[in-house]
Amino acid sequence: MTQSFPALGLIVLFPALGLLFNLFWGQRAGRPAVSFVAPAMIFLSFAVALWGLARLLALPAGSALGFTLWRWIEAGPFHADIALRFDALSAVMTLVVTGVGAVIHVYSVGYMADDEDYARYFTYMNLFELAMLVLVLADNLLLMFIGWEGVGLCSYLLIAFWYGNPQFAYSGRKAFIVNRIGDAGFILGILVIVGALAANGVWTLTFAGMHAHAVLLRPVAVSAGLLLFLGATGKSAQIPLYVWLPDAMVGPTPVSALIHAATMVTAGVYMIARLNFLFTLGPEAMRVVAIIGALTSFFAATVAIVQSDIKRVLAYSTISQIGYMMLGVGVGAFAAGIFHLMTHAFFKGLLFLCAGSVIHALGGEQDMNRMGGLRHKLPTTWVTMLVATLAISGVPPFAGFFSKDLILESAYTSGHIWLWLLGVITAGLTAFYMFRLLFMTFHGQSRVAPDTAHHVHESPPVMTIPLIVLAVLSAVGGLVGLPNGVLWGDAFKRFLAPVVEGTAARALTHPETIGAVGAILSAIAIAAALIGITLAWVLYLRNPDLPETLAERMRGLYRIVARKYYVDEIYDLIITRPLFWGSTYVLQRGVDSLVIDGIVDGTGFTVEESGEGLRKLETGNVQHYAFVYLLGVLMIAAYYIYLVMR
Amino acid sequence: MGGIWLTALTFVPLLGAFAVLMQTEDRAIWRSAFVFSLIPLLISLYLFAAFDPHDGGYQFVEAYGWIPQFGISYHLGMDGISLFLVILTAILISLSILYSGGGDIEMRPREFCFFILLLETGLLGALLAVDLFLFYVFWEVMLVPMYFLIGIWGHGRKIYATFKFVLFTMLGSLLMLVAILYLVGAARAHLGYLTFDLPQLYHVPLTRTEARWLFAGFAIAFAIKVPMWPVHTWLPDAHTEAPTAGSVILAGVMLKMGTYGFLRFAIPLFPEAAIEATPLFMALAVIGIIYGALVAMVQPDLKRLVAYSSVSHLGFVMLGIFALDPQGVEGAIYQMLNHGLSTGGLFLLVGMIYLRRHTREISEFGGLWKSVPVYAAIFMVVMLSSIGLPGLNGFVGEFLILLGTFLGTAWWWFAAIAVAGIILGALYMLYAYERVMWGPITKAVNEGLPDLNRREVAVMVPLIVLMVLMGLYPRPLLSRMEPSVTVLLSRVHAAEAQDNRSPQKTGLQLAAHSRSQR
Amino acid sequence: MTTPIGYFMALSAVLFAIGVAGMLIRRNVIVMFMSIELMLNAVNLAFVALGRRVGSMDGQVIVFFVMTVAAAEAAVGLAIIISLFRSRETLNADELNLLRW
Amino acid sequence: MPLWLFTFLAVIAIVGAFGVILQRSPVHCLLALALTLVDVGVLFVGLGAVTLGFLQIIIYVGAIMVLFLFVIWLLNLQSEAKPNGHLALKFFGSIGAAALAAELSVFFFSAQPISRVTSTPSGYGSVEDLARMLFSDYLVAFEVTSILLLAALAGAIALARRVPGAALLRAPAEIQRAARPGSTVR
Amino acid sequence: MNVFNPSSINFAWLPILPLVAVAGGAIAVLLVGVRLQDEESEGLGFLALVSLLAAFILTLFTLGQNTLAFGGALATDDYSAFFELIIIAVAALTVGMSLQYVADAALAGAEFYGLVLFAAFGMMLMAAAGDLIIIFLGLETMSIAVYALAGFERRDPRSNEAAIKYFLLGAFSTGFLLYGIALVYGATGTIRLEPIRAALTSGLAANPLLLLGLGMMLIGFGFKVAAVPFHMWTPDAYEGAPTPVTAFMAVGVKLAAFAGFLRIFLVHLGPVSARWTMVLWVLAVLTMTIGNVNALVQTSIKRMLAYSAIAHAGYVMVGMAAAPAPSAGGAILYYLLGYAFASLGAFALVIALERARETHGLIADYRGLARTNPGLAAAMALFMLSLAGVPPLAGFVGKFYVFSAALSSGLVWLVIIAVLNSVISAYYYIGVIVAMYMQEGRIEVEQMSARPALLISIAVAVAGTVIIGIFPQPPMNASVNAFASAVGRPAIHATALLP
Repeated sequence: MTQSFPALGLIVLFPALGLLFNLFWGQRAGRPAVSFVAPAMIFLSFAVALWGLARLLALPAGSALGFTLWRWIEAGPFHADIALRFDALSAVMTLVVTGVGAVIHVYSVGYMADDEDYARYFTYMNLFELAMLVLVLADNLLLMFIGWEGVGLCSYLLIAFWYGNPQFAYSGRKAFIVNRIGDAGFILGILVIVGALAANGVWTLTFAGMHAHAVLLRPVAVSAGLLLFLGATGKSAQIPLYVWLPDAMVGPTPVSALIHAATMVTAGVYMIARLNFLFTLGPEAMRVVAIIGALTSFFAATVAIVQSDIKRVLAYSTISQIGYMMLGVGVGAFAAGIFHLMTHAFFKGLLFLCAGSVIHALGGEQDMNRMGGLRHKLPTTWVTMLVATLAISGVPPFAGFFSKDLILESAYTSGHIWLWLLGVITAGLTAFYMFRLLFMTFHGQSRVAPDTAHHVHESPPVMTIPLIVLAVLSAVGGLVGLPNGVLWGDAFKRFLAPVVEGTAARALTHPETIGAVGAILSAIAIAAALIGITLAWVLYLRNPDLPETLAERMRGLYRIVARKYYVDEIYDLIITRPLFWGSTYVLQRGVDSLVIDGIVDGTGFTVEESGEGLRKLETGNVQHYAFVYLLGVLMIAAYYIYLVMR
Repeated sequence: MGGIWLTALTFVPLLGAFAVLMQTEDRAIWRSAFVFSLIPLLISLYLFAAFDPHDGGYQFVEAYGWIPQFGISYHLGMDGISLFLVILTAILISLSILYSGGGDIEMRPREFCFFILLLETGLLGALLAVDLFLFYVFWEVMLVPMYFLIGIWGHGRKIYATFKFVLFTMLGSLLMLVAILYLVGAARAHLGYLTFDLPQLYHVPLTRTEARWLFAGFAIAFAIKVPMWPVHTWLPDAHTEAPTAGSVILAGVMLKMGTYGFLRFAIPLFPEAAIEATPLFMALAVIGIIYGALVAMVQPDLKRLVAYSSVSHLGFVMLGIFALDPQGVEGAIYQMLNHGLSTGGLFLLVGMIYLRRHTREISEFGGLWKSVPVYAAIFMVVMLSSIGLPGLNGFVGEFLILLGTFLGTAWWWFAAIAVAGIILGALYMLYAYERVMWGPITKAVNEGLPDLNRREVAVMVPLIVLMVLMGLYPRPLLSRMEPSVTVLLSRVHAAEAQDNRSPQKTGLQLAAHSRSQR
Repeated sequence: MTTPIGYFMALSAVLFAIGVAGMLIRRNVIVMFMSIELMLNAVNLAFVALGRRVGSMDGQVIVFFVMTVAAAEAAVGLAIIISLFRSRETLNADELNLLRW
Repeated sequence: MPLWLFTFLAVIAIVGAFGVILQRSPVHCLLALALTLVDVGVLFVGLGAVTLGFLQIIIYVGAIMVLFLFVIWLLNLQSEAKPNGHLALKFFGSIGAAALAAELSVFFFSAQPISRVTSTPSGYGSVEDLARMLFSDYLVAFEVTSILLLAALAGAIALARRVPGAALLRAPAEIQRAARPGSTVR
Repeated sequence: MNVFNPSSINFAWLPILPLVAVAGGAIAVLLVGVRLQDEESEGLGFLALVSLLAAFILTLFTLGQNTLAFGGALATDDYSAFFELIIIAVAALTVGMSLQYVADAALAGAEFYGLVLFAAFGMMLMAAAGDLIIIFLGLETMSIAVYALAGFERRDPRSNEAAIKYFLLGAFSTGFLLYGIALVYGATGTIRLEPIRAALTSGLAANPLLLLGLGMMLIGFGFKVAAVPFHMWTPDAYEGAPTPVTAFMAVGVKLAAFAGFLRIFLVHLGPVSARWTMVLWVLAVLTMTIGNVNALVQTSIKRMLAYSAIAHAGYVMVGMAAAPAPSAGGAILYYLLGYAFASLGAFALVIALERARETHGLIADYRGLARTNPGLAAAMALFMLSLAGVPPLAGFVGKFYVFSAALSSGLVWLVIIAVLNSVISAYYYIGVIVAMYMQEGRIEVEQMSARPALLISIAVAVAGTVIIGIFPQPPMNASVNAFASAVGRPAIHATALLP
């Protein structure tokens, strides 16, 4: 049952206010005002979200808060409202989005302190929060799509925030276009769903409504699922549409933390979890999701190993981690997916912020080959980053361990052994490259450029406090999801269950695994992580010149991996260039100018030439005229002879 | 009899045109022209308020005999389909006059205003005419001033563009004239008396061949005006060479005359033929969508790019119209308005930058955001509306059209192809925006460009407000369209019921069905 | 035995055709004009012959008018020829080609 | 009229006609034309149009031909130069004319009732008849001819009298030069 | 042998009064002119105008009474009145636009205006003719006067040349017309039109003589209305003749010729329309197409207008080809009315500009006219648009009626060809507008206020073009009734008119 809760409107209203303020008065009001208003609004939203959560918990499980603002589109029987829905799932998301968002806003105040376009930055940030909240709070697919594209827009704007650099501008566009490709799939998915429902006279796009009529969706479950998943691959940077995310790192680091790590990129996972009733009807679709997820996570991890740009490493690790989430939802463990989504938001956000702090300290340096030995100079950053690294590597008891473990376990128990194996290997890789990053940055002897070296300093508290907050979350955040049977075991899952494991879903999910199996699986995962860590320690601390030699040894492989398997180049070759070439030479010059205009002008030309020809018949000689006259006479006379003779 | 509102609406601009001719001093000319363009705007807004949203028929009707012995009447009426196009026309004309007064038109402002206002009369008349003869007259009347606008105040190969424009359009409309005459002839054989009155012509029994030919006669005229691929090539030239105001009105309103013609005349008059022709027109529409987008992508000239984008957008409109179900048709109408706002806005913006730099070559710009942030920001919004970002007006139309296509027709996969148009739309627009606004400032001239002045902002603001409003709260518009669209479609269904050859018109029939329940 | 009217008509036809030929093949404007007079006479002959056939006087009366017209035409035509000759010093039809195309 | 006489006159007429179009000198042409006209006049008489026959001879030969003659002398025209080209025109012109004659004859011989000669009332073609017709049925026409002649008179005077400022407005050569530059549109 | 007794003639004054007025005016002009110098010819012009005005008023009296006067020689019906009124107006406008011209060119005013009046007399006669001989005489009176007028600018070799060409071909085709009359006379035994129709309705429609005569008359009139292939003289004559005369030829002569043409064929040969509509179909197509395509490439404005005149004759013949349709006649009459105003106006403009300076009258010379004289430019644009058939101007409505008539008699393809031709024509008509409005150039126009008559003529033409375009009802009724009266039918109700 849904209870009306108008305060939901406030959650989206506050960012909107912040947006308007920054947009119109930001410049005049000055930095202090902006740096107060922008984060404040998000905190307010966060507060309202907490209030909402409290209300929600008070209600019986499986109920939701709702608030309809107004009837949006109505054409014929089709209609969609602008309405918000606050159930367990969206509650989690909202809290993550507003909470992490708020923290990162604060961090930005420090990070962007000396940027000229201060107001514009926070305008975008607030706009993003707004869009993201619309996305998670939407109670129907169409409204969700507003947020879906809205966040895309914001990422576009923020990636290209320093538009002066053509490379950045390009990356921004790339992000938007690739996302648009996904969105196309999303729209088609919506159409398929509406079509299937309308074919039975049902006109609804609300999640509740669709859930109620899930049966009608069975015939189209696979197609709709895959189409929507295409949208997810775009937004959540999965194969084949992940290419935009690494480039997206050119944006300000807090943006990478908030949008390209914590929140937006996980929207795909959220969407799938949201539509679990649909996906569970299409097992094939689910399988595709799982496989893509696993592959992506592995593939991205391998690439991450050889990157030297600190943010690129994190980017690929993000792709990899989202792959995990996809794997989770793909095998039907929606709760696990969301759980990992949340923990990931904590530690990945933290990782980026730390990286930001490092970059900040080094005056914009991002190449890990010019870092090292920073742990004394940047203690706080080092500690927090260590926590985050442990978390992502899946070392207990940090947050990442529980969520990742849950996913792997679900993968195994749901019978996808190979995917589970891949997951485990990836876990090892993850640990390896994360610690590689940690070691290269903070340990060993400093490779920092001398001129920058002397004024390296820890970041101001406005930046470090957020680090600490997130560090705490990364440390303990996983405890909400203790394995089954332990203490309040599996609280998170139980909280989400009514939303994500509805009637249809239950059938598919695995029987509650016995502790023993779970323990073994966990042990294997931990082992993989530890192996990875040790390997990293060996390679990058014991004898740091070994990597080069290895790279020398397997140069070919190394280059391929280092160049990210040449995927960008291939896309460029088989898609972009032919498109432009064809448009220019075939369509524009060919069809338009040559054929069509050719015909048009040709006709005119012909008429005119014949005119010139006829004109010459007017020789000016009377007798020629008379002769033509006579011809006419003969013709007419001949006609009448014909009439007579007939 | 609805008073004289529509007559006033139609002929106040004409009055203004001659009033302007009286003026001598430039400021006075612009001021009076603007005032006279505001009056129809106010009237149309009043009509919007007074419009009965439950009535699908013509409202504010005026009917007087004009040439009674030939059954030609002065018959004006307004329904949910024309209402918004009328408002759009009034708005865009006012804005383009306001804009042009700001230094865009230095040469012979008097004639300029004269022609613009004359054009407005033609446009409004064509939108309000319910009598085929009257419609044809206005249809031709609106051609002439536009042709002067391009020819006199245009740039570059304006003469060539003008000729192409006129000859293309005239060819189409004369064929339509033949069709009209033939139809009236058939009507007389059936009714026993002579009439050009649209509603009475609806029920003329025609053989299938006749219907096909007549539909073709109308359809060609309208398709050229739309323009549909492959008769679109007059458009880039006309748009590119036309003065800004000309492009705005041409793109914003005039192209809609084609699509409007389909809705008002071609389809309801010959539903069977229309249904037969559906696959053809949908195919052309889709081709137009993709084609226009691709060609736009590689245009070096900003204005030309916008022009080709029109081809793509109008493709969407046609797609929606031939979906022949409520979602599609309402989406199409809505998309007409969106296109009017966004493309009109884009042309205005291009004009503004042209005024500053006297070039439209994209390669001439770069990094403009630094020098003209306000301009860049506004451009961004308008662009987003044009590429159909959800939350702005463009999305509502595009989505409804896609939905309609998907539901309404057996050729649902056209929707799938059309979606690619949405991707490409984003591609060419953002690509251009990136090259113009972002990156480092390459040309020194672009450093010190003055940002938009008050007048220019005043021109753009209404558009942007409308974009947001229509994006978030389209309901008042859609609800007013609905009854008229229902009436239109019921005709089509009636015809379809007679020959049931399109098996899986799922969404459509259900739509009609479930409405009948409500 | 009397001659059938048909013969007269044939004769008129022949004369008419000869007139036409003259109009076509002679360069001299005056002679062309003469050929036209010839044509008119052929027509006159036709009128009289047909009038005879239908047995009414109308044919002859018409011929009377035709003669008048011929005279009038001659007056104006020759005047034109004169003024033409004054300005152009030629009556050769080939050289009258200021106006063409 | 007996057939032999008709044949005789017809031959003369045709010969005369050919004389008009084949001879070099305008004067000779004129004489040949006069011959044909007289001959036609005789044919009129033969057809019973006595008055008309005489009128033909008086008006045509007496007035119009003389007018021609005056003009020819006034402009003292020489005989045409040797046939200057235009053979094509001459050739096809003659062909066309022949074809015309042929086509016309086809009609006349395909029209059956044509050769019947109706018995004519007494005094057919007499001056009285002519006059009565002229002043009754054809009164309007008759009056109109007066206006016609007046118009011709005015026209002839206007054209033939000396030009006040004798100078030409523009010399033919110049006009030739001023002939059309490239077309305007484009 | 009874003596001649005048009372045996039924004598009706009224029908001939307008003719008398015009002819009298002509004679008066000639007589007064003897005493005047060429320089002071305006007076004569006004005298001519007065007589025309008188004729106009007198014609108005003849309205409504449909009688055959003089034993059928003159048909006094609304049809003749309709044409006479237009012709008188045209003549008056011609005089109006000539006043300045004649004075400037120092032409012999007496003869000029006299001849214009004589020509008008002939034209009116053609319109009012009740038998073939009257039509013939009227046509000759008109032609002879116009031959002379064409050669009036004697110092201009082109004028002489125009005159001689026009004259030779005119006389040539007179032969054919006469032959046609002769044959029809031979076939039907009469030259009165009414009996001819009676004879036709009583069989003998297949008579070869009749058919040939029909064809020959068709040729004769085809020449006068400048139908292809009998049109070759038109451009030359139009270009060479003094411009006011050109206007007079393009409008007056054409109208009169059609007046006779229509009366003979549409009205009295209507019963055998099956025998000639086919020919007109072909002629119409040829005329429109060749006229338009030729006009397309002309650079001299007068030549262009000449070809456009040819093309318009073609449109009218489309209407004639639709003879079986009851609406054809009225439509054609209306079309001619609209054409008359627009065409006259255009020529008036040509006069105004050609006197402005020594121009060859190239379209190119009109560049920039919109700058130097917006008023004139606007007027010219209006005429061009009307000729191109753009609503709501007269030209459009005319085309509209004619096409609908043609469609109603099933000539779909003919109409489509006509429509395509209209598109072509738009091209060159707009070419003039382009030159005036869109191309740079400087043409000085001498102060129009110095030439009130010309200005008034233009104003009248503009008014006519616009008004009968926007309020087509009254003129349409007029033309419908006019034609009906000629057919002898009571004015049919209009709804019977369109398809």
